[in-house]
Amino acid sequence: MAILMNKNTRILVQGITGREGRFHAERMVAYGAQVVAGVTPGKGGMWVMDRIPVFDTVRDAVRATGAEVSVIFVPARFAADAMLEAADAGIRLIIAITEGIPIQDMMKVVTYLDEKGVKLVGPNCPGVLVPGQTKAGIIPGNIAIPGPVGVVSRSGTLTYEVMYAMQQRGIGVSTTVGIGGDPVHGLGFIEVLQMFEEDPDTQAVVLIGEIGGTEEQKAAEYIARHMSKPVVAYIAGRTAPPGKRMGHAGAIVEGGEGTAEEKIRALEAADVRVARHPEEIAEILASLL
Amino acid sequence: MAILMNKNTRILVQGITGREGRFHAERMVAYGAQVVAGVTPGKGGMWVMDRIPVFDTVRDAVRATGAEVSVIFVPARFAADAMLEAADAGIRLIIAITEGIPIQDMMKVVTYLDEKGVKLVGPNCPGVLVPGQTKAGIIPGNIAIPGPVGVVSRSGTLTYEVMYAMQQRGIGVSTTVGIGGDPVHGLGFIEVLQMFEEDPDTQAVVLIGEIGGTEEQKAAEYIARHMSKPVVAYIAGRTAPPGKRMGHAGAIVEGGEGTAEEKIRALEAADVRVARHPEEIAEILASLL
Amino acid sequence: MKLHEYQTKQIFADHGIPIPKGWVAETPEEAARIAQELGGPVAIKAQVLVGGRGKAGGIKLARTPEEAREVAERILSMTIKGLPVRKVLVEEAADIAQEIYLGITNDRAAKRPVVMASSEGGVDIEEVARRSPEKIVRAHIHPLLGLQAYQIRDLALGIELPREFWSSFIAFARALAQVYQKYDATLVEINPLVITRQGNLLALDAKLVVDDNALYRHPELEKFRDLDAEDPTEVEARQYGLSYIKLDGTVGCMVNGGGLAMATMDIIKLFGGEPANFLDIGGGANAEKVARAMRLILADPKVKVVLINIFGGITRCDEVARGILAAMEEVKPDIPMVVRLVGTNAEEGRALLQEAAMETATTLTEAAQKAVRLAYGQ
Amino acid sequence: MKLHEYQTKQIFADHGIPIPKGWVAETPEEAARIAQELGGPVAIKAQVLVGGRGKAGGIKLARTPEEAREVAERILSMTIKGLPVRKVLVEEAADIAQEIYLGITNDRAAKRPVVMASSEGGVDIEEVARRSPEKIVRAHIHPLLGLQAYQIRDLALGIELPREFWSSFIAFARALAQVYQKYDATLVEINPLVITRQGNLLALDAKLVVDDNALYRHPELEKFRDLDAEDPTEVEARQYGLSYIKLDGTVGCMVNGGGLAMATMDIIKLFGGEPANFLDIGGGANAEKVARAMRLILADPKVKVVLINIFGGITRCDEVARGILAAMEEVKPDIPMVVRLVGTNAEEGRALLQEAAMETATTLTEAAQKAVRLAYGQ
Repeated sequence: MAILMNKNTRILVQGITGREGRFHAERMVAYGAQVVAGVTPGKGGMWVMDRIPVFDTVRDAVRATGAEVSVIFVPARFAADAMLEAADAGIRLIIAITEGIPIQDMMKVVTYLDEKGVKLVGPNCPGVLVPGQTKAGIIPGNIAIPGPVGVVSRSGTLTYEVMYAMQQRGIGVSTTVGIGGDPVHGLGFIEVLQMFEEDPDTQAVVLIGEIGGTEEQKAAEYIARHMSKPVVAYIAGRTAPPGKRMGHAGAIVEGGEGTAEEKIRALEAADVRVARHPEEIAEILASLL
Repeated sequence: MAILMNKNTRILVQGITGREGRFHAERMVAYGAQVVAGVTPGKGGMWVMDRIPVFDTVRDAVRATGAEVSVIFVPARFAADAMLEAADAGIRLIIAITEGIPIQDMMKVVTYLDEKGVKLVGPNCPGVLVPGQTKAGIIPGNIAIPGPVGVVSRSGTLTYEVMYAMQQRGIGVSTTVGIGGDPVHGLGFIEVLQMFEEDPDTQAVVLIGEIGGTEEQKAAEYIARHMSKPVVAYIAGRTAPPGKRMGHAGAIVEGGEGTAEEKIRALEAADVRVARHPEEIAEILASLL
Repeated sequence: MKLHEYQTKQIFADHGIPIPKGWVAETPEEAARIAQELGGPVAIKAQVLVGGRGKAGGIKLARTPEEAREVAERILSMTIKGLPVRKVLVEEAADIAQEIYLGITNDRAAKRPVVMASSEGGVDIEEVARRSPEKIVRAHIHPLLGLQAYQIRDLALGIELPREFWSSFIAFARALAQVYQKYDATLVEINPLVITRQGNLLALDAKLVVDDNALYRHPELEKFRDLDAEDPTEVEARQYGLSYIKLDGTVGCMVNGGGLAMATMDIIKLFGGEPANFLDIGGGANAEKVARAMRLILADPKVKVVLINIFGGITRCDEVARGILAAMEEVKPDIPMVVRLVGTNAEEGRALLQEAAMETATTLTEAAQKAVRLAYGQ
Repeated sequence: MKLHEYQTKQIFADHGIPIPKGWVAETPEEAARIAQELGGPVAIKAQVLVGGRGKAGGIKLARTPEEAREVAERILSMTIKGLPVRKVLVEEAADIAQEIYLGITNDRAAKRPVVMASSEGGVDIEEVARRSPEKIVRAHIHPLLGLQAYQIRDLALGIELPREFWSSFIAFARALAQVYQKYDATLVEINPLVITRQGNLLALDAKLVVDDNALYRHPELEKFRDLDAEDPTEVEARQYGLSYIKLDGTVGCMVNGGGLAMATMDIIKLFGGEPANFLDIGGGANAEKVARAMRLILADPKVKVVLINIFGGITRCDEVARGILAAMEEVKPDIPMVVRLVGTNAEEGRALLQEAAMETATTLTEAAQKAVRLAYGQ
């Protein structure tokens, strides 16, 4: 078992005819994911990889293929519309890879999706990987083996780094969820931690955070109160200067708030083992499992 | 028992220091209703009738008095704000007497209230009367006695006419709900019919409709499928010319749709007895009960 | 409040909705000048606030400025469904490849606006709705979120709009939704929206109806009001907060509340009479308003009897009685009155009217029967 | 993107938010002329995009045009926190009765904007938040519904604003929320919002920060961009889609992904080195972008070694390798490089780099240790 998706999950790719959309749809298919449809407005009727039908609208795609999860690769200025379209067409889980979506667009989208009860992962995220089963997004499939560790992260490549280090030590992953690096996003640490806590196949959780905001601090509170499984964490940005946006829109220390130190302190107070560098996470996990 | 309210319901009056608000708050109190607070922004600290405290905000009023139902008398251009304020302050049922609220305001308010799970009666309605127990709104208290008939109506004074005729024949009312004459409003015929069907103290229902829209036709469908209790109806506007707004914003035959004939036909097809004039309703009820 | 085509098109243009080039003219000479300026075939369109202008001959083509003058002269002398044509819109004749329909109105049942599109433009949309309802596709607008591009794509697909027009159709429909929202419209309609042979989308006709309750937010529209289109008595009534609609019968009615006013008309008819009007004095009507209402009714020479039916709620019967007395004092009517007062302060009202010589009634049935009898001179 | 006070005030004025009368000046003479025109005491305010202008002496009063000239001359020659003052705002000095605070920002945790008000205006709001948090009242804005009047009344009550100012405060806050939404702001702030002795509300200071991701919707703001306020290298980097921040160390970093870039900096520090920069080449970086990034790093003379850490996801390692080779070809650097490629097309990337003489590493730890060692010349 895993969280959010499994090998039978029927996946739609919005923006499938774009460069990145097509590239990653191919990788997803190669990994074994059930990519049943693509959507690019104005390109309905095309085929991608000679096997994935492209539709003009999500509604048509869902009707024809029963897709339930949509991975969004459309450019930032069309991404809000794409997410709303997916939600209205009956998609239950949206995974938004797109980076650079205006924050006010995201606040509207998140409000609407919450109302509709549609889950969102991202935006500006690498997506979801269930090793050995399926992947929805851009996480390289070859850096993880199935196993008992759930991974949740605000970062992209940093997560791969950690997964790769785990793989090198033979530690497998139940599900990796990249919740994204934007200040306003869908599922947060707490929601994903809760899913991992409830997932019988997950025995430990890796939480990868970074500077900016208070999500790690709130996750620490949640862990202290509700998590029985061990959590290992890493927080990036100890050397980041304040007031500067470190790549991710959400990675910024503002008004002295959201520093790595404050997050590490909160996590350690919740009995979370905090690694000093990404590869140390694997070492700690090896000692725990 | 009754629907929506009873003698213990704690009522707030928004716009209590206005002419109509004060007049009807007094009548409500005289009828025995628990009017526990009033709200007029900028007049917090005043008292009405030496016993009802006035607050600046609904939040303060609810905190101080536990009000759960709010009756809105504020002018049309401030009414949407007043309703949203009530909803956000934890009021569970809003009764909007105000007439002339822009329809786009109402569409926004209704959308928001639905999200929040807050019930709305009106706007442009006479409110709710539970004879012998309480009243929230402007229905004269002395024209109804407690009894087994639920009354639901799009109209104001026409409803009083019917209730008065019932009273003259000794037929009592369980609850009267004026759902309002505006095209977009809160509770509709179907929701109220359902409550009456479930109310053990209601044995028959009077439905008073008028030209415009399709609510009576949909109610007829509902009655045919779900109502075990007898329904007596009256539809105003047989002599109304098409394309003209007959007083109420919602009372207009548009594109040949929403005529009295079409509504009467739908109701009769659902085995509803349709009276030819308001006073005949009482005659029909007398024969039924 | 209905806006004229030329007014609506001005608003459209301000919001980026493409319209044919043109101007409004009040004289044949002006029309000729505009045609000259436009320098090609023009359409000349009567600006009246009723449907069916085209069938009535209010829309004509003209190839030359001279022809434009003649056509404008003819149209400007017309009266269409009782309304005099005072202005014509003179605009470039479009080179039409396809006509579609696009409109937004409020869906009462759904409690939100609905966008409607049809591949059958340029014809009566209600006719299309009856004949081939599948030709009309719909999308509801979330009142808080507004119309989204994907919904417009759904519409475009639904009406089988060729893909090359999708992006301009999206911009078009979004702008239309913006106008709808910004102007508190209850209807905005483009019929037809044409695709020209040059591949452009163009609003060939334009209709906009604004929610009267929201006019306070749009003082800029006041200058657009066309009093020609409205019955002067209805306009006067509105100014006093009364809702009045003239009918053809002999029994004048003064009632408080729209539903009760309709029911009163209906019962007059039921007992063999004909109502002379709908008149709702509204809630909380004071004496002055009632006096105004009385004068409005009595101004109609066909009225043979007045039935006053007041059920006090917000309205207080004593105030109504005072209004009646004041109006009687001033107008001194020579026709009979039947008065029925019930509800809030009814007794005080009745007491006030006791001295005046009026027929009174207890039930509505009795009041209606008395009024009908008096109307027939019995 | 941060806007200057005078730019923000111009936007405020366009949206009905009252501001002091005034204009911007680039020379002492202009400042004197404006003071003359305003005809009373004026405030002269340095227009620089950093906090703490006041403390640095960038805001002064002047009673006469002559004094305004002198003050402006002094301020226009200042450099505040490294930024040259090129413009001053000269405006009517307000007759202040009370100073309050009003601002809107995004609450990340609540996922919606939050309005903040405080009776303590004119002082550092973060200081107020620390010292007496109860002095700051908040209201969240529903992203679809917008700020409502009742919420502003709650704020007015919360800061004990006298009732006579409620209605102007409501108009003020609504207009501010409108500006916030319309300009895709991430922060809009009035500190202080003053109540004058004449009883008017006035935005005495004004701050507006616009979401960079939304700038495509606001091409009109491009003219407001102040390149002075930004590091030229960072500006150049942004133009190429790179995210670059200069630091003080000796180990140049080129990484894909913000999180990994930070982690790379952190591990350099952990092993005793100092990162020279943050550089995220972004997702899907192509060869050209990588070459640009390399040139940016090498332009910093302090850099003694470059650590390239690429974990391929969207980014393909072979493309990165091609970029590195192109940059090497052109720049011919004489400092060592440590390259680590993992993930998508890593093998192809490594194959391409085989011929180039570079240190390679398998793990991040190994890469960091090698880079630190090389930085210290070992």
